[in-house]
Amino acid sequence: MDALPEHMNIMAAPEPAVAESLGGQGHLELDQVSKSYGHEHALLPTSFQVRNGEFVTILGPSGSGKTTILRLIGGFTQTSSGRILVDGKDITRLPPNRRPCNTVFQDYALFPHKSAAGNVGYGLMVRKVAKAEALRRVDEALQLVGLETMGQKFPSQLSGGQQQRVALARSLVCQPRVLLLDEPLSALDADMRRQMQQFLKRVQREIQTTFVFVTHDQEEAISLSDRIVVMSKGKVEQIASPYEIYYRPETHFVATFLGDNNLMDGTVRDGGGVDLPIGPVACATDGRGKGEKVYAAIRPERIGLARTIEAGKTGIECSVAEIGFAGAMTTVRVRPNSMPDLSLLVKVTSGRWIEDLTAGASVFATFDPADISVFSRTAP
Amino acid sequence: MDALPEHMNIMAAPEPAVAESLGGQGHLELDQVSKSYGHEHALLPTSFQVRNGEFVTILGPSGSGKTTILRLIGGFTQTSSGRILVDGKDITRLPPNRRPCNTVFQDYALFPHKSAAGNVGYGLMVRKVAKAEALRRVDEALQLVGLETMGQKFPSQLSGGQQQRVALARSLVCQPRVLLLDEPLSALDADMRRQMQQFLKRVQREIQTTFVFVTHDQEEAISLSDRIVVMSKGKVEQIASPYEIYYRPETHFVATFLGDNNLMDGTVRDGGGVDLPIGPVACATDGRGKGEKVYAAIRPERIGLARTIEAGKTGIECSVAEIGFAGAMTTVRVRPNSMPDLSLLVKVTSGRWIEDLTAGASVFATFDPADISVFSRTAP
Amino acid sequence: MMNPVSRISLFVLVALVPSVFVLLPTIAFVANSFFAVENGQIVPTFTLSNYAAFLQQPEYWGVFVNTLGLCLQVSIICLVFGLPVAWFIWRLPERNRYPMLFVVILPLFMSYVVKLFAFRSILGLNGFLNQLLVASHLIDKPQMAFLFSRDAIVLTQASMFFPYMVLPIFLNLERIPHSLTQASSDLGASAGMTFREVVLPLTMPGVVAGLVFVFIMSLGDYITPQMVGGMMGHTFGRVVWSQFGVTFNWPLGASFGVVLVLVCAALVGAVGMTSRQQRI
Amino acid sequence: MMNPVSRISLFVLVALVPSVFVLLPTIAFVANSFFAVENGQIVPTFTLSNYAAFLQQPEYWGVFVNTLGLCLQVSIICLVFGLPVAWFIWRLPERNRYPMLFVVILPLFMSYVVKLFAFRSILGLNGFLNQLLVASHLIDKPQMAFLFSRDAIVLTQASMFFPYMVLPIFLNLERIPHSLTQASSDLGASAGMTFREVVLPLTMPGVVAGLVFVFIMSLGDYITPQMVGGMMGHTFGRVVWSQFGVTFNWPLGASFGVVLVLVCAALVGAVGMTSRQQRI
Repeated sequence: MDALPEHMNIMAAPEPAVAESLGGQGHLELDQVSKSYGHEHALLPTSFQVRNGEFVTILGPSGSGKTTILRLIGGFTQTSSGRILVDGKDITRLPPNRRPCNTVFQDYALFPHKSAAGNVGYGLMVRKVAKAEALRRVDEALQLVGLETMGQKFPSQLSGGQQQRVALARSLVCQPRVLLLDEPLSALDADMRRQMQQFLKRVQREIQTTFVFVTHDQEEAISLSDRIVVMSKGKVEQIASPYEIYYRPETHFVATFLGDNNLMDGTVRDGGGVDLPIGPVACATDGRGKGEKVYAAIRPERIGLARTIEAGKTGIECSVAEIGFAGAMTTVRVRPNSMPDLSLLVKVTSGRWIEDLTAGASVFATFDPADISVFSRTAP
Repeated sequence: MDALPEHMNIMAAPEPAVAESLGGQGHLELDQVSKSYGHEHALLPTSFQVRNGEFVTILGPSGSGKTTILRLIGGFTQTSSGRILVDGKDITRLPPNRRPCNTVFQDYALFPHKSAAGNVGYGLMVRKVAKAEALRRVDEALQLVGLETMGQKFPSQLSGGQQQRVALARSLVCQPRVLLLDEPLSALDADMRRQMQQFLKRVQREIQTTFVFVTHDQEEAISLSDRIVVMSKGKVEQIASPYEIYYRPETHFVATFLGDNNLMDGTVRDGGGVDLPIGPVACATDGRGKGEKVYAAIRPERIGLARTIEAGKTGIECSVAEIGFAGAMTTVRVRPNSMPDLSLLVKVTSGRWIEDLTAGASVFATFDPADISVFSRTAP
Repeated sequence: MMNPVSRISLFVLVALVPSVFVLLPTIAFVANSFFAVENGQIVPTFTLSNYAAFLQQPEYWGVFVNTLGLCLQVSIICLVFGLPVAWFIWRLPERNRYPMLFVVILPLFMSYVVKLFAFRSILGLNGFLNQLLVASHLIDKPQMAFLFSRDAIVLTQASMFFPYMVLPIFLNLERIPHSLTQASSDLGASAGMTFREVVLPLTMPGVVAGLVFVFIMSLGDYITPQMVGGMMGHTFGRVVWSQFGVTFNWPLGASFGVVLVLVCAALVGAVGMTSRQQRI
Repeated sequence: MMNPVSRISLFVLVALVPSVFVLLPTIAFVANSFFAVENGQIVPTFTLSNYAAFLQQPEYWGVFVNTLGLCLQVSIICLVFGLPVAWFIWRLPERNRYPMLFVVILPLFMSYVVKLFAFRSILGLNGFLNQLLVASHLIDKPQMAFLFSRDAIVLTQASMFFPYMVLPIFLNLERIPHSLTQASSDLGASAGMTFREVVLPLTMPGVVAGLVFVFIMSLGDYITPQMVGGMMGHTFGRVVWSQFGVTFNWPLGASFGVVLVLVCAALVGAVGMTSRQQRI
């Protein structure tokens, strides 16, 4: 049996023995850190903590300040205000070569005139680690990233994914308390990218080093992280687990930036629940007062479609406007018969009955009020 | 109500009146077309047809020959053998400027010294179209791509997505019989890319021009195309609808290249059905003879998980090895109790009961034998 | 990222070297142009008489304007031949492109004196040209006129500075993505149209750079006029030279030199301004 | 993409122009070096006697070797000062980088004669240096020795060719992504270590190009030795020159010129070979 597709073989788990000597679990704290260039604010005062061994992703579109945060932690840019602490020690004014963090750069930044082993051993050579120990640790690091036979190759002889792994090994061999990753997968094609995501996740789980990962790719953030920091325009929008970020957004930006969503304007009802265009819905309102203007969001996959409706359940009668096959899921756009100007996006696992659906067909859209998340319509 | 996320507004349908004067529905035929450089075969003899107004995607990893095909059709590379016909007319030896196709280049190839309108009007200027008519058609094309107010901007003043749309308008204004698109979305970030996919699909539906689209992105191919040509190593692996390519792969490459899949070695049984490691399964074998070595593939989302099993149904008792939240879907890796060395990948719409699942839990994996597709283990 | 001591010592080094190598000679030269000459001795007192001499004496003006014309002629000849050559090299298959470029810019690696005498051996009384023409009975006897004429200066300078035109244009062409010419062809343009509408406009910075290079080098050259120009070689470069080497009026020569440098700087500045306003 | 007629006419044009401008002078020159001189007249018969003269006469050899040493010295001085200057410019904030580079390479736009006389006005008997030293009572009376010495040649050539060293090194540095030096610092290296381990190895092509440029220009220069070298300025470039301008033995001068060109070509070739073997 060969249930794992062949191309996933690089995911083979590293030897546990190897993992122990690499990396460390640092605690990172940003305390009102900001950065401005003249009157332009690249980063508004921002505070958050990353726990020991946590995998935190900073997610945002370009220009949201996510890379600025990473460069401030790495020491390549000076803070305008605030403090950065690792394990309680203030590193705000230290130069990069004296910080207990290492960075995996977006372009890998491999030294083209050094072999893979030479690149990985660079941090040890600089620290004047004894040759025998350095050799052993370089070997260990190359083994961790599955390149034990590639040590003598030069970067130009390696594929994008291999270069990526050399860059990772080069940083980890320095045993950083915190590893910073600056969109490390953005230069890879879709297939290699998926492989490297799973590889990264596995490595992090093995060596338990604190990871701070920057990306603009929502799927990447969701599948890799313990927690996600969503950024927009130099400001933190929400910090939470992928599940909460996805299903319990707290701002309009978060609700629309991560994947598809259905968003409706609503007003909080007296005694709980929300008035929506499709009628009153008994969803949680987190103690919001009557009459407060809110957004109500429901994910397309949390809406069900049925040809007929079971007794005792309620559903909105709709007609199918558009059907799109998208691999594992099929997206269906439906319009409620009662308000044909509106459209709801629904995602259903591809299956036989949905494949028979055609545009114009009549269906019932059903949902559980508990799946509707509500957040304020005024910016916080 | 605001069911459409804000950032999808560019999908607004163009005026039908505009669409009529743009593009044409050409019929494209490749007849044993090949290309080799010395002894290296970039493309083995390949034949296929693209019907009038069809959206055909050529999908493959880099080096699979997909871009070679496009360059041969566009006339930027000379064929080594074979004929290319548009609407039955042999264009194999025509220079690019005399072919009834236009290309949207990967890097857009906008003229940096000309405005958006100047770029769009280039093909008309070259054809010495009267000024008034040229102006009207440029306006129409810009309107089609939603840039009617951007005509005076220069490419450097436009975003990636806008440049992309100018390139599209520039090609369409020449009314090509066939529009060739060479990975036009690969330079865009994930978000913009999703918008442009939907935009492209909508434009193609409006103007009904024949599209030949090259990409290495499986999701893009699946959601955009009427038919997909899957390429690997200069060879066509399969030509079929996205649904068939996804659920009825005919080669190992196709089965593993498009999204995740579960693949098993099997042997055809006497009287139909296949012997698999998990036991005999009564799936269709398309008249294959007894004892033939085959692969059996089943998509992760076609496997169901249940805590208990309904009477009369069969299921494989498994334990959960790993759970990963991935937004709309949750991936679960399970190991059959009877053969714990194997693992099956299962994808389930994120929902409450699956969220309570923990590693080590006991579940039943169920599937419909009709969802298993079988193909030969020897290369065709 | 660097300790203060090494930062300061580096700064001193870096401030010192350009001063010694670049600024000091320039200052000395400019200062000289404001000095006077009395009894054949340079007297370091401030005077504007050297510049006044340049402005007031028509013979200097005449030579100056004449020289500018000659430089312009050289530049244009270089452009007319250099642009197609650069374009042709650019269109070659990749593996032939740089070898061919190397052949064209090879003379850059040859000594000035070697090149000059190569031209004299072609144009001279017993040169190849005369021998060729006599042997083919096109002329009766060798002509002196090929050498020691204005045309000889133009021809020689154009040949010598030719690589300085080809190089910037070629490097500029190399920066034009091939997809642009392919797109032009794809949209229906012929090769000529593509050249006129796409290649040429995008090559303008290289063309301008080449023109400036050639013009400046032609303006500063005083050896070619002397070697192949004879009496006709009375260019401004030679006037400057004669102030130093013949009449030993250094301050006057220096003031002429400053004028030359200012013209060049104005040219470079003007070009820099216009190219910054362009979108390319 | 082009019709046959225009393709052929273009080819002719392109084949013709380099012939006239580049190949013809070169061929003429090389041919000359195989000719003989009889009674002060050049006789176009094939002879190797010019090359034999070079090989057999120790005085030519001595000057030749001496000149190579001088060129090497000039190249190394340029490197020692040029590398830190290029590095310093590269480390400047982006908005200051190109203005500073422009200041350093400004002398490239100045006429040769202007630069030479600037140096004479510094080093000469009444020059700035002497006046400065006398005024500060470091010496009693002006020294002639500053001018017309081997050191004067080296100093002047080093100053004049300095930009040719800075420019290729700087352009090479510009091609090093800043992420590489950041990565080095990130991995714990000090600024000095980063320079030694990352910047310097990656700049070698620029360093080599600069050395070759300066060496070749120094080798071909016959004017500087004449102007500031005096009797000591008996370099090989002047020997070549004197064959043309003084003794009028053109074939001998041409053969010397060919030797010069061959040395330069060998140098460029050798560098090209080694740099191709490198991975950078």
